[in-house]
Amino acid sequence: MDPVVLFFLLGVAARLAKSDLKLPEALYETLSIYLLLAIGLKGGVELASQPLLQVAPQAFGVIIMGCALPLLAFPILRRLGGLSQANAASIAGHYGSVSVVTFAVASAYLSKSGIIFESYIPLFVALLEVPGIVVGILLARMNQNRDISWGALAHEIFLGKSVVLLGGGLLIGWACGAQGINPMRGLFFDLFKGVLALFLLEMGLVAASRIADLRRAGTFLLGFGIIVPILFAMIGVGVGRAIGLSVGGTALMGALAASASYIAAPAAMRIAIPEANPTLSIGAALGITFPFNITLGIPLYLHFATWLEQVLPR
Amino acid sequence: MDPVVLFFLLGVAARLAKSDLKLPEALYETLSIYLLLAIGLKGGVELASQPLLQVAPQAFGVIIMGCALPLLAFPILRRLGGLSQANAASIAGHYGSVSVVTFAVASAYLSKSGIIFESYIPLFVALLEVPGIVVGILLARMNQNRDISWGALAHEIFLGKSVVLLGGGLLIGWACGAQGINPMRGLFFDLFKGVLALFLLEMGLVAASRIADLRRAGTFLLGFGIIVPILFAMIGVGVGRAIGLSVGGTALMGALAASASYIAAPAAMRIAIPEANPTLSIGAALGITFPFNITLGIPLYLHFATWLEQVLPR
Amino acid sequence: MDPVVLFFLLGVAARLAKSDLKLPEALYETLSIYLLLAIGLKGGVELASQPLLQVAPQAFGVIIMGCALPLLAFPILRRLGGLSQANAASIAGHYGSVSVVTFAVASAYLSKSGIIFESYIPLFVALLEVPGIVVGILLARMNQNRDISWGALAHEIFLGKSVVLLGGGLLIGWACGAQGINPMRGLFFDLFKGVLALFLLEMGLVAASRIADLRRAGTFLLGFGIIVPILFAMIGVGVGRAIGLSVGGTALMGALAASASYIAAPAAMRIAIPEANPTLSIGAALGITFPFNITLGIPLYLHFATWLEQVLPR
Amino acid sequence: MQTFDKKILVIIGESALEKFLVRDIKPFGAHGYTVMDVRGGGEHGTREADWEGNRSIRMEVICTTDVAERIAEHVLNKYCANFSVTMFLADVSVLRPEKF
Amino acid sequence: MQTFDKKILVIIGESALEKFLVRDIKPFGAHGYTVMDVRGGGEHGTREADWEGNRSIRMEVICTTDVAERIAEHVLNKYCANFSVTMFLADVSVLRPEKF
Amino acid sequence: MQTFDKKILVIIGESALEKFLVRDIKPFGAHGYTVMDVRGGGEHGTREADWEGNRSIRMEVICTTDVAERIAEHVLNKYCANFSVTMFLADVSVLRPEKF
Ligand SMILES: Nc1ncnc2c1ncn2[C@@H]1O[C@H](COP(=O)(O)O)[C@@H](O)[C@H]1O
Ligand SMILES: Nc1ncnc2c1ncn2[C@@H]1O[C@H](COP(=O)(O)O)[C@@H](O)[C@H]1O
Ligand SMILES: Nc1ncnc2c1ncn2[C@@H]1O[C@H](COP(=O)(O)O)[C@@H](O)[C@H]1O
Ligand code: NA
Ligand code: NA
Ligand code: NA
Repeated sequence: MDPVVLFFLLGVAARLAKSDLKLPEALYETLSIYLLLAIGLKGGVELASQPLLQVAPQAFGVIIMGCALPLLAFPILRRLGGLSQANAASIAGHYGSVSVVTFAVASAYLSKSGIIFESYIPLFVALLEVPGIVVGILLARMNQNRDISWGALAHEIFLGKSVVLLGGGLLIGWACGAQGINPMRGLFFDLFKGVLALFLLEMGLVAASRIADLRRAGTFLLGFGIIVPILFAMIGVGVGRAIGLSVGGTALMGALAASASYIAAPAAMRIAIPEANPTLSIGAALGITFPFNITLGIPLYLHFATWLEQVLPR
Repeated sequence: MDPVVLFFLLGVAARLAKSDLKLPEALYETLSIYLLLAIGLKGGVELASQPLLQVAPQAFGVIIMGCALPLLAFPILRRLGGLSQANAASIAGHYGSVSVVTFAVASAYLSKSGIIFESYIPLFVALLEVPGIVVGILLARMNQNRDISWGALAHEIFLGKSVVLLGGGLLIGWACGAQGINPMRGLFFDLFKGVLALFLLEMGLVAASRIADLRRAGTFLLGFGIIVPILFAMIGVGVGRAIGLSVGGTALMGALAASASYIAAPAAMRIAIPEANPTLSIGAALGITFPFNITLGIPLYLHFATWLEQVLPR
Repeated sequence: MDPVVLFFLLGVAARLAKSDLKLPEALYETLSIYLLLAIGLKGGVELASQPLLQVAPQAFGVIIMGCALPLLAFPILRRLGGLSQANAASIAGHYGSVSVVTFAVASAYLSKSGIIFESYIPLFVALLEVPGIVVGILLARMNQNRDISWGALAHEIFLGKSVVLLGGGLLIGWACGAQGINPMRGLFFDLFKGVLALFLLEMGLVAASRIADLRRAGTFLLGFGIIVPILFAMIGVGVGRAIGLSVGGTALMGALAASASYIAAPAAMRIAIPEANPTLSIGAALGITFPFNITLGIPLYLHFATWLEQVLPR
Repeated sequence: MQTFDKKILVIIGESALEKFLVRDIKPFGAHGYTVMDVRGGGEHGTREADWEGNRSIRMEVICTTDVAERIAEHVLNKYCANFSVTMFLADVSVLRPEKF
Repeated sequence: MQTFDKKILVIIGESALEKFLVRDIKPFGAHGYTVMDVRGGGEHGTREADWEGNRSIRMEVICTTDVAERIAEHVLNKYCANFSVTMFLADVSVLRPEKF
Repeated sequence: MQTFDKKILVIIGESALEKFLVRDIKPFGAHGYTVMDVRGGGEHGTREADWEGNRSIRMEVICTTDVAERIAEHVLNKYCANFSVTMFLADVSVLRPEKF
């Protein structure tokens, strides 16, 4: 298992054992700012050496997927889960969007396994953050005569911390290219894996408490938080293959589809769908899906990708 | 444009777009502590390999300049700006002192342009922080029978964060030399450029709000914040040349003269000249001069230096 | 003198001079989390390449020492110091446990002096944290009919920040081995020395204020805080030699025995022996012993080790 | 020393509300506000500030009884249904009545 | 607007007490609490929060007079002998009495 | 439970004032103080604590009415002309009157 995952488990164990271990708020904040910027920069640098015209159609396919996923999750949550429209829509939005850290762990896993992938995929991460959230909000507003102040919402969604940092990093990386960013490698690239480990330690502490919250919230979401990501991963793998990504890239698309946002979506949903109970969406996304993905999910999604490659060679 | 400047612009853009992006206070604090220490260490290490007797006269010239600049700024602020004695004196003090980060951006710009400079110049940065502030305070107290408690003031000025860290770093670097500091390169040297970028992101957020403050404060300072730095840069370039610095060093002297302090001076002035309105001094220093210097100013000051070299070869 | 120690002295000087310099709480917290994890990881990685069966008996000897030291300190504090049972027991516990940063400075000193040592000694650091504290608590409860809630205490002691991070780091490092940890070297190994320096700067600020506290608390502890560490160092050196460590390892055992805990012990003692006055234990541990050890103590303890090697060759 | 009676309204709630509260109070006649970061627990469970969604703030507004009550009512109606919010009012006295 | 009288109990003390206070207050009938990190000084010297052992917290509990007094007495007896603690009570009025 | 009436003086202002306030209050007879970092807005604009010059603190001092008023007057005269400061007083009751 990748060492970074062990840091996550250390955090979970410490929390479940009621350890006093607590990372300062400012550190959590700093680590997530760093990860968003670093991933953006890395992707931007790679993008700079890509013919945009080749990436554009892929990006388009990715966005389509981002819009479709919540539409699939919503009925499941509504019918099977019997959740209110607001809660179903909010959770659908979380799962329609993506988790940047899950992506980071997945890339680390692939690199460790010596599997190459399209290095500009962080672009897709940035593109996948927003559509799921927007669709989730629309689902919440569906057949309600209350109208939406799209201005305020767009602000919440596009100017949230994660979009600004990931997008900003992408732009700067793309504008400066590998050589321009080079003097910053020391901070943004060489430390990446270690910072990821530290952040996962914190995430372990956080996730462990979220599970506790969720237990009170009933068992449906426990199943949802594991089964739906697997289904979404299959879709993601299919899309990845359809847009012509390598096996590695296809696996990453699976991980992205399977992941649920815990930075951009919660912030936006709290404002856009206040009547939704955040304990449910966060409990599922952080308490169930995130741990499942970084431990068992990612290897599984790689299997999907390799399997697809075998049954359906190019 | 140097990538670090793009981080600054990202911060400005995020703030103007009213993004929620906000770096934790503790991170801002940490980054500035790091930058002050790292610049000090670097300068100290270089100083260790210099004959002090050769540097001493240069240092003397530099201090003279630090005392002269506020004396030039004061009448401009008083006469043309029609500012109160306290405000004029305080602003003069800010512009008499220097901005460590402007210096860092300038050195980065020179290195990027492949222009060498005297690597012990951080010593001059440390030396330039204090005199401008002291003269500014004297200007405020001029023809007032109220006497000054120099003890308390000296404490404020010499024991402030920036003087202690920059000076302390210089001493430690000088005492240990390159070899002694070597095991710390990883933190203090290899990460420098990246930390600078992160700090500039934060500075962008801060500067953008300062401009808003300043707009309320009238238009004179907008002009002052751009024209005076250019004039000061010419003086700085002249002094740099006079004390026999290389073209690169001369350009750095220009940037230092043009820069306005936003750490040491604001803290000291708030205590020493409380009747001065900090919105004005900070608005000009952070909102106008800092952005101007790191974007357009520094390249311009390098032109001054190269031009002087041509018209007046050694 | 090692540069990191100069950072400590800079902090002390800044504080004694009443400088405004203040590191953010979150930074202090972050640096100590980093150091505990990094030391643990480093030790774990080394441990992974050791035959555990050879280390086990050494570990056993180390634990015995950890239990013995407070039993020696207690009567000195009680008889000579005339301290209350609670205070004597608490202080004995602090000195029975160890200071992770003192260990880090000692290893840095040895590396700088080109003296090799058993690289898995961080294991002993982790093992030495707890026994001293437990014995200290028992000494406080001795001949008191009030019974101890060991459950709660065990929780305080074993789930405190430092044990969890140091132990967790050891486990992860041991589980992943050098190769697994390699991608994290950038953060956890390459930055170590610099982070240690930054932390010592903060420790200097803290220690300087502790001395002030202590001065009010009488002079006995001033002597205790220097003489007892020297005595303990001799014991530590003896134990180190007895369990067959190299000269370097023996010197480190001396430094560990001489060091007093200022993270694990204060937290545990405050809960377990609330009637003890923390000003005394912390004043001695942080205000006297820590500064003495990292400046004069460590070189002295190395002398002990080399001397022992000469008079008693293997 | 002459002092003047005012009210202090304290609003404790999710950090997400901060910018909205800052925006909302002015129109009711509040001249200022003070915010601090807090953690806590109540009917909606514990909010330990261990990640973004879990942070809380405490805002205090010194103003006239009338303004305080109108803000309180506004917050009650607009936010308390969907957000974790605790409010209370208390009597305070100030030296510069025109300031509040 | 109808308001209801309650008490606020404020406990300022060493951070080490936080988890014990959170645990202790519930049985006395407190429905919630708010905690913030503070620094300060008093009889036991200054606590500047410059390292672990030196941090302080400020907890406020809004509750009935009876609950407030019983918690205060408990804290006084259990912690004030050995820990740096400051407590005070004040009158507050709330809109939702059932909440406290 | 017997309680004793005291005053609490709350001073909200620029962080630069902290060390001066800590120094100034003792001579007036304050036995202690508590400080926390805050942000806020008022006549002098918003202070968002986004950099050094923009930080604010909130100090509370529990003491006798007399001491509170004398400190308040001192702060008003010495600092309010040039610094962003907000002050208010409130009634509190304590268990250990000798402490304040
Ligand atoms: N009785 C109380 N006393 C003090 N603070 C409270 C109380 N109840 C709730 N709070 C605070 O208000 C926040 C939201 O409360 P609630 O909506 O009851 O969960 C909690 O996280 C606490 O910070
Ligand atoms: N008179 C006071 N006013 C406000 N806060 C106080 C007062 N006295 C003590 N405190 C706070 O309570 C903590 C413990 O007080 P003490 O036990 O007196 O040292 C101090 O560190 C302060 O934060
Ligand atoms: N009406 C108010 N209620 C609460 N806090 C206030 C109020 N007015 C001002 N403040 C606080 O006091 C600081 C200085 O106030 P001012 O001098 O009015 O700008 C502000 O930054 C706020 O933190
Ligand atoms: Na997804
Ligand atoms: Na200047
Ligand atoms: Na020891």
